[in-house]
Amino acid sequence: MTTIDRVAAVTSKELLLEWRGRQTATAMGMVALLVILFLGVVLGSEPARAPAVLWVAMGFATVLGIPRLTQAEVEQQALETLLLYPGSREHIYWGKFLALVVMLTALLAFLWALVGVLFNIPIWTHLPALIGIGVLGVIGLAAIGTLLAGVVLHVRARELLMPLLLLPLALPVVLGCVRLTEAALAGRGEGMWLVVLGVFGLTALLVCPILFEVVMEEP
Amino acid sequence: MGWIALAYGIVLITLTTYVLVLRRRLRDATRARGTPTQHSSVR
Amino acid sequence: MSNPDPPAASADIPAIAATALTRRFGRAWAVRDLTFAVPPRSVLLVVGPNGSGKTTLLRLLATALRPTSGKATVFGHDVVAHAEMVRAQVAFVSATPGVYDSLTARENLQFAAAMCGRRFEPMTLWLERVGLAGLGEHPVRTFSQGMKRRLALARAWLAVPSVLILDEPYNGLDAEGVRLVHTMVTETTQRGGCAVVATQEWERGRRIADGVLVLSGGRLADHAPAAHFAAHILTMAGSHP
Amino acid sequence: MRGQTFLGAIALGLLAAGAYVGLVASPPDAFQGEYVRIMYAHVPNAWVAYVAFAITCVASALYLAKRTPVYDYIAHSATELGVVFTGLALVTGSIWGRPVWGTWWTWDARLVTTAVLFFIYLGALLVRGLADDPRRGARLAAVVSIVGFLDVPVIHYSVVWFRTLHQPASLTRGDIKIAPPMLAALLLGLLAFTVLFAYLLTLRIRLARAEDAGEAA
Repeated sequence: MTTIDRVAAVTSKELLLEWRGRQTATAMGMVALLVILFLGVVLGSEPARAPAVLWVAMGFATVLGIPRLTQAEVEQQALETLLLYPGSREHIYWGKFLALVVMLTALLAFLWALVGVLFNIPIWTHLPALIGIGVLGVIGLAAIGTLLAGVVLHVRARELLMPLLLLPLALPVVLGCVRLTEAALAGRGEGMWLVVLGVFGLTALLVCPILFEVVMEEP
Repeated sequence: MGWIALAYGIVLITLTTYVLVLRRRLRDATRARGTPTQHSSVR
Repeated sequence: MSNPDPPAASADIPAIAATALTRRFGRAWAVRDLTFAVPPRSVLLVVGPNGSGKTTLLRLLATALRPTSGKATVFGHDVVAHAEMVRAQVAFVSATPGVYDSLTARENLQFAAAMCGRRFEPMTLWLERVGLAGLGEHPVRTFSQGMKRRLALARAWLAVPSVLILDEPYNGLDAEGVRLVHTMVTETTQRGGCAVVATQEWERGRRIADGVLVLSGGRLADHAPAAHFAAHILTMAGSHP
Repeated sequence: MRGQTFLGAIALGLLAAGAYVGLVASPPDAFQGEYVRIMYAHVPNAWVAYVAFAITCVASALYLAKRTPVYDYIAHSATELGVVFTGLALVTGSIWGRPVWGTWWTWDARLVTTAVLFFIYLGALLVRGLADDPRRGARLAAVVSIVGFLDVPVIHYSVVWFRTLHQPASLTRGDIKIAPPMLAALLLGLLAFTVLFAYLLTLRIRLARAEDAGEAA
């Protein structure tokens, strides 16, 4: 089935490119680390603050990581070749989406370890809930992020536009994850936010691939 | 009382300037169409 | 969905047909009212001074650009309406190789093969065919322009296209590289496909050209069999503004 | 041109009437006193901004589906107007908040959503301007506008639920019981701004059409 081959090919190429250079991963990790340390110092590090600090750091690191997702295509003029392969451009979206999901999951794991230590949060006792929330958050961010990575491909001042485009659009994900994480750590359920993130993630996964094809259309 | 004046003033000034700018740009654009166009770079 | 073989070389369906093909960038006409046809099993050489619209024409045929007006078809498929069908048959090597520098030569080819639905073929064969044997594990960053060009040619060749579109293929290539281009082109045409080659190097291009299309200022200056042009082509193409 | 100025004249008349009723003819509010009059300037701006963004979203979807330039002119004009009116809504909102609640900015869901909307559509305008090709810029702006508009309800409710944990929904805009004369002032303001918006939109669309024609002459 060439669809799976093509999506897998794009994902492995993206991750291979990232593994060789590792710039994006280190950049994202560094920004998140600094945001967490900074907020920890400024706001004080009692556990109640941890969810907000973590997800704000996640948001900013994602803003930094996304333009790099399409950087290789721009720098080496490989975009035209990529778009001229037969088959639908949606495969390219899903390929890059999965690569971003892998990168964001790794980043989230790193952040949880960091926050667990700095804010002494017993993450192990709540691990299943945190993983569930992480999945929702990462899918939401990656779905919108991959589309925006396509949008900024053809635009100047890419670094300026990414925060301006992503943060407002991804606000529900950050708010939802903060509340869900707080609820998980306090041991109580938070059904409503699950619905919000579920709806957000679902619509994003339905709408973004279609819009990605429009974005990637030749001029 | 000053706050009310401030609010209405800002709305009034902003909208009037916006309308004036639009009308001037419209005049320039319609007049510009008559002038010969320059040859921009070909890829 | 591997590449459909080129349709039986019945003479009636032209490999490539353009009717009043036009493309404008803002106010400038890059390509204007081009009408021509390329029969299967033939090579079309596109010549003309810089800025005459060669690259734009090639990108229009390869569906990398959308025409402002007019139509173009590849084996009967419209480049806009059936873009995906056209892309399944066309391999386009642009003037810039566009290979991923931090990946190795083999990884670049494997990615291209997977994207064309030909994942399981051995890449060593293709590396040897373009004279990059043994360099599979080297990152492309260390390659010279000529070697990157060969990799880009291998990437197009492994797709076994019905239509080969090459933009300035000879750039940075040595004599052996030129032979490689000509082997690729003749192999494609023998299979019933066709090739479009845009180049400034008339000496090299004319050896494989069946027809020649001369562009000047985005317009069709001339279109005739190669023999008709013989030696004086350079002066004529250069004379137009 | 005649229809245009006619619409402009009506808008002007209604605005004058609205201002008169809002400032003079309507009674002060029991709780806020005179400051309720700022509401007559704030609410219409926000209402028109949301109308503008609804138009942007529909026009953008139509443009992506049909690719006829007129939809892009509408989307572009509505986005620009939307940003102008959202800006005014935010400014008048904070000016209203200052005397009545003592703070320039309340984390009320409606204000926050309006601010987020401002940035999303500012982003759409910037993407259109910074794109490498005008036609592609129009497409990218359409994509951002559509995603932005689909996101607005989710953003609004997530902000409402996010804030309600700490602070009961603050009394702004429609919540307070409005005495009939005040309601009249508000509705007149809404009508006036809607007509003004129609006038500005047609003007801006003609400008977009003229500039595009000039560009491609």
